[in-house]
Amino acid sequence: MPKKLVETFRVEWLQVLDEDGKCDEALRPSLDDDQIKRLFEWMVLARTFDEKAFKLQREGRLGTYASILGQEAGQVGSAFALRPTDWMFPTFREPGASFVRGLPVRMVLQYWAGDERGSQIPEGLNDFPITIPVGTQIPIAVGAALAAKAKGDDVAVMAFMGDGATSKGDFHEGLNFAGVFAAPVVFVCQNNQWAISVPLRRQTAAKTLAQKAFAYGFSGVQVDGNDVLAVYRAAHEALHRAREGKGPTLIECVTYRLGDHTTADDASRYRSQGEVEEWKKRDPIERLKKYMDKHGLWNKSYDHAVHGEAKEKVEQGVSEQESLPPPDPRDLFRFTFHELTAELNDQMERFVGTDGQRDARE
Amino acid sequence: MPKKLVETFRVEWLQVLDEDGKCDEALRPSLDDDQIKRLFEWMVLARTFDEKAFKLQREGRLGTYASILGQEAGQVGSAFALRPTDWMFPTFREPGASFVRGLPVRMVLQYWAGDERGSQIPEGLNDFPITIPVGTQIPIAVGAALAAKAKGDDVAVMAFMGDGATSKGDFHEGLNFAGVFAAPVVFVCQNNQWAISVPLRRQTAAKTLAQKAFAYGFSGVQVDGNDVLAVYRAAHEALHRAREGKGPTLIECVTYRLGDHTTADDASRYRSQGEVEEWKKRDPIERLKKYMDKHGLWNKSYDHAVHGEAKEKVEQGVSEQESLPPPDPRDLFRFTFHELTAELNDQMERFVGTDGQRDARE
Amino acid sequence: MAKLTMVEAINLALKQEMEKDDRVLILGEDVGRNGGVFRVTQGLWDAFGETRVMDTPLSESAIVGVAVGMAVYGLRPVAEIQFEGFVYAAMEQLADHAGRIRTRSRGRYHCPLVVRIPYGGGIGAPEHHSDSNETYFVHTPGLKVVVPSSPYEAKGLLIAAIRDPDPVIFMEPKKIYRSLKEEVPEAEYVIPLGESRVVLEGTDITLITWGAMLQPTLQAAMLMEKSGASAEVLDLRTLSPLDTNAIIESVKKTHRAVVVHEAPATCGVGAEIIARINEHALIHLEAPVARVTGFDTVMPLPKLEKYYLPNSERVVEAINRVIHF
Amino acid sequence: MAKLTMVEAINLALKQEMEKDDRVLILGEDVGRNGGVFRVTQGLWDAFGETRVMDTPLSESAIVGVAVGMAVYGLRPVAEIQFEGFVYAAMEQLADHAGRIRTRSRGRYHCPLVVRIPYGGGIGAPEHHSDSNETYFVHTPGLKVVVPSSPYEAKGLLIAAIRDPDPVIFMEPKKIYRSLKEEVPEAEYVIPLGESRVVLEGTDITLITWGAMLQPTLQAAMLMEKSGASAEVLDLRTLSPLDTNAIIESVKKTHRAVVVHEAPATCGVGAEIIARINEHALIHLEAPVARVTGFDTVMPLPKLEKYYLPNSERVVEAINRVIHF
Ligand SMILES: Cc1ncc(C[n+]2csc(CCOP(=O)(O)OP(=O)(O)O)c2C)c(N)n1
Ligand SMILES: Cc1ncc(C[n+]2csc(CCOP(=O)(O)OP(=O)(O)O)c2C)c(N)n1
Ligand SMILES: [Mg+2]
Ligand SMILES: [Mg+2]
Repeated sequence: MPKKLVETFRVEWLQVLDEDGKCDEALRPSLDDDQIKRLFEWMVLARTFDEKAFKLQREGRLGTYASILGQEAGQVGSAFALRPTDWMFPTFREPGASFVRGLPVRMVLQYWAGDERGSQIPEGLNDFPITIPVGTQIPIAVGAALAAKAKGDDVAVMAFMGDGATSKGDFHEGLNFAGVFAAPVVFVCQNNQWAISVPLRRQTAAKTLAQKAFAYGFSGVQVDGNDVLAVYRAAHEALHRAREGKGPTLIECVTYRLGDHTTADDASRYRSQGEVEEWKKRDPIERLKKYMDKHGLWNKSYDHAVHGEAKEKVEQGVSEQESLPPPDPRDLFRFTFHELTAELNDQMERFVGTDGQRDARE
Repeated sequence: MPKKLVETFRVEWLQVLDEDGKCDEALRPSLDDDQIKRLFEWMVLARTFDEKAFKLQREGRLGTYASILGQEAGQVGSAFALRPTDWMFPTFREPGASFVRGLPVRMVLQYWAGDERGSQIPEGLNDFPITIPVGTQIPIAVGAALAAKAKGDDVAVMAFMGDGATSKGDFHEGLNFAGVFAAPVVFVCQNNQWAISVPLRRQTAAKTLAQKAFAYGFSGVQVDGNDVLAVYRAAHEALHRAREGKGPTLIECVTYRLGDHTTADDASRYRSQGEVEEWKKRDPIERLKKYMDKHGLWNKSYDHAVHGEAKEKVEQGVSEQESLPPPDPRDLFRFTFHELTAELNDQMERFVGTDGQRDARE
Repeated sequence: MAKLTMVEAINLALKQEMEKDDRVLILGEDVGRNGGVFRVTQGLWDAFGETRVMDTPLSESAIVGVAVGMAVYGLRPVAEIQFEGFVYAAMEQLADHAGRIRTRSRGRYHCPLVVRIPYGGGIGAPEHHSDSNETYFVHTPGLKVVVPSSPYEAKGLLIAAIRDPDPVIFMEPKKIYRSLKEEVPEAEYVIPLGESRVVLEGTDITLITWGAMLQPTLQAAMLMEKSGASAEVLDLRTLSPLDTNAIIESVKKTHRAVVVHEAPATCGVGAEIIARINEHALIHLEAPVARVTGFDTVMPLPKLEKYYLPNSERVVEAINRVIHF
Repeated sequence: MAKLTMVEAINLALKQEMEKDDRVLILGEDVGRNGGVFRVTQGLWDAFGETRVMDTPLSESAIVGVAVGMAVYGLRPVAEIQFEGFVYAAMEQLADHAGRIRTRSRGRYHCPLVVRIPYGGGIGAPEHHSDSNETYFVHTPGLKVVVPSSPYEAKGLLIAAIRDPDPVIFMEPKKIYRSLKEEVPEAEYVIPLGESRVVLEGTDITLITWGAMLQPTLQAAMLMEKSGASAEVLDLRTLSPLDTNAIIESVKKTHRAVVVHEAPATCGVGAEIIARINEHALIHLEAPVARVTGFDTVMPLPKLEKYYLPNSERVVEAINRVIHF
């Protein structure tokens, strides 16, 4: 047959809670009441942290910081589906996910305060430090997944990325690699509509980001990224497939960056407040709250307690971070290689002979 | 609606001539008899050249050479659809396309004989020199297309690549760029099933390469790459869309590399002769010949004449190339920048003072 | 004449060249409506529209590759890499195509391309936003490398870079993007590539530097003056091609030299400068040429940044080492 | 003891390390069933299967990025980049991750990775198949760079590289892949990284080189001997870290030096060697250190290749220049 159909694809959209918190019971993931409360609590912590971090930066107590306001569900819902033994590769906009994993608030602040010790992930926590060069964590995550597979470990890997990252060669090479070797990895793309000032339509002519998965022979799904239950469901299913040896999945979380790109950015230069207001209505925390309220999982006093605890945790982290001794200048050299080379040792000693010393005296 | 379909895709397969040269008249491109003869003649030239180049390499008269045996239709059919004013970006396996464009046989040989002057494309011919680093010509071709668009030139660009190239980040970044800016470019992927010893299934888990276009928001079509009329039709339509401002197209030509990867390779190490024999049956020249025969466009004496002319053209090119004076060692330096820098001038003079001189004396 | 920052001076150069030559266009991430994350392209999107000031996808390799294609076709693209830490992805396009197309096509094609790269430390930026990676480009055949040290310099050098028929990597020191203002003529002027300048004349020692390091180097020279040593300060301006003659002439006069740069020492441009002094002026040296550079380590995050970057104390210390050798 | 080519010696080292440590695995283009385009991995796919000898898609950036992930997870990947001309695409993964993960995570993660790269000219290979780009790696913090100069050296150095807890760029000179055979012990032995070797003892001049350039350098030394000059020949083996002491000790003895390498001169490793001699042994120099290197041009195609590559005549000419300075 001269002109025949050789392949067809479908991209589906998944939503469990609508904007009024109405739940599609058929799609509701199997989470017990406590777990749903945890999701709520993690999202509140993420937002509480975000507000504080923003303030700290404005007060000059923190360096450049990338807000996660409005993206709490995509981070918490996906990370909540991971097991402690799994590995996670966050971008610079995933503190919410890192908290779920167990990274201390103190360390996230430490990193943004310009201290490498904030990336010294605690032993036992299988998370990669934040990656700044967009998309470059993707092939690394695939490598970790293939290593786990090669060693026969019952481990899945979750790699986060933004919509902008989908334009990077590393996204392509990493996902293609994962497809070819059926790597146990889940790609979570936080489509927050913007890459700094570049809108999604300038990032790709594709209608969805989920469809990019078909280029690599595995499936992609588009999820309401402000619906924590939908995100959890998609992540849970994808991780299950990964563990079953069924290969990778691309999850596109459709969400929105409510804040500026970072504290160094002014989004009013390139986008309308109207668009922002529209998205504010889709607040992921409000949505889950409505659902919990309907099901008697939420009330004012619980809400008050949750916010109180979150505030406490964050303040605790702030004072921990701010009471840390400054890093030792010698750390500049010490971790370049397993052992200091002769040349690095010379450089360190010459240096300690000048600035280092003087600074030590200060 | 919680779980809804947001996007669907279809990948089609195009064939005009079946393996017995039977033509689907509905799909037959509008080419007159002379044009069809040209297609045949160009394919014969390509094959004649290929056989000669292979021999020359074996006789030590040519460097490493990449055979195009079996891929003549994909090269000739696509390039034949171009206008002289269009731009073409070939890989190292497109001499057939370059001949159609008007590149002298002598220059193709010169390049493979290790002489940069073989890449000194004649003025008026808008072709980029052969690109060796796989896939890297793709963003460059897109840039040329965007430049043409910006200048309002009625120019389309054709970029060739292999199946292996689809794994490279440059393929992704280039096609995505082209999609976003609706560049007037046609991507012709010669899927010859192998990237040296790596089979297609190790290159991607996708069922077709054509479907990769959907990741970039434009369409892809899979074509019988051994059917010169199908290739021409697809290329002609895609170029038309490009000129109309309708953006890029990805054409996957399904074909087969009958020879070793290059004269430095031994394909028997990694693939079965049976597979090769299967594909030999799909010879693109034989197929067009059968069609032409049915329609009275081919007979023995014509065939004899065509092969005779091709042989002559190639022998002519060989003697031209072999009678060229060796390149001037100073050319090493002269073309690094518009003007020789002081440092390069020093290096050249010091050099001429030693080897250069001595060699000049030789 | 207006006092401008380097950001304003570069913006002015871009605006004027775009007005003068409609082959000039800009592409990069956030260079359009947002005017660039450093505001270098501010106002150009409004003035010239989105086909001449293109916001691109997040693809450094394609930004350079596409720009190469535009240049080969006949335009004069000015591509921006948002921060130097992200240019590594474009190395293949730079080394395999931008720097090669003229020579590999024996002059049939050439690549009048400018790649602007904000680079270097000193502003407490996040990780991967403070590298000094000029060596990668200086070592790559076919690329020119320019680093302005002030607003006035930036305008004249950028205009020269845009008009140059070959690819130019134009590295903009973030540290001095706004920290110093200078009189910059509205009128067009060109500072030819490949010519360094003597910023301070002196007789006892030659201080060789470029970009943001010119400031601490000048401070060190002033400090030395108090202690009676007269330093000549050379601003190289162009790292490829290097102005070897100027370096040699000055060293022949002073018999001593210190090179100051932010990049790691090993295989840094300082090493090349020392190698050329060795080749052309060894017998004139009274002491080893000293290097004051970044260390052979990863550029640290802000809390340790000040220890990594050369400062006037380290330059003074080196000068004393050389003078009292 | 068998006489092996470098290809065979590397193959043997890989085989033995894979037998000894099942964390060691190989990935790259055509390394599996085909045994590598140079046959370096021949037989390993049969011996260890396709999960330990992985034929990958054509993706240099991902080959290195995936290997970084494997190394961070706890394996010991040996990645192959088929030719040095295609490694530029992997620069971002090398500079931003392989060389940084230990320091940026303050030791929490490290990257025991080897990237094998056939490099250099001399075999009349096609375009982009003959570059010498070691400088890019030597200048990059956190990477070690090794270049063997013979079959024996290759086995001992590769075993050391595989066992090293940090990323090692292992550059294999194509020119001597098969052109010289040498006795290579079947038994395991390690040549520690960072230690150079004296190949020929001498008193009048120090010739510093590595990899394929050792041969023309030795020939030059022999030729000089006839004319009564005694040259000491140093094979650096490791370019990062550099064995500065050995270089300095030899130069202090001979007072003269020539550096020989294929890469372009500007910012090549030769420049760094001269800078270190300048820093530690200037007063011992009787003449400028000479460089015999590739030119600051694109590596040419085969017809001009012989003019680009240093040969014994050029080395002899440089030695005479230095000796009769
Ligand atoms: C390779 C690279 N290029 C450029 C940048 C500068 N930059 C930082 S974040 C960003 C936008 C990222 O957009 P997206 O991937 O959508 O993530 P988001 O910021 O929206 O979370 C850019 C361009 C970078 N960090 N890395
Ligand atoms: C970036 C890059 N990596 C590796 C190579 C070595 N190499 C040359 S051709 C080739 C296979 C290319 O396969 P494909 O794209 O399918 O083209 P084909 O050779 O089949 O025409 C490889 C790996 C290269 N030239 N460029
Ligand atoms: Mg985004
Ligand atoms: Mg192929």
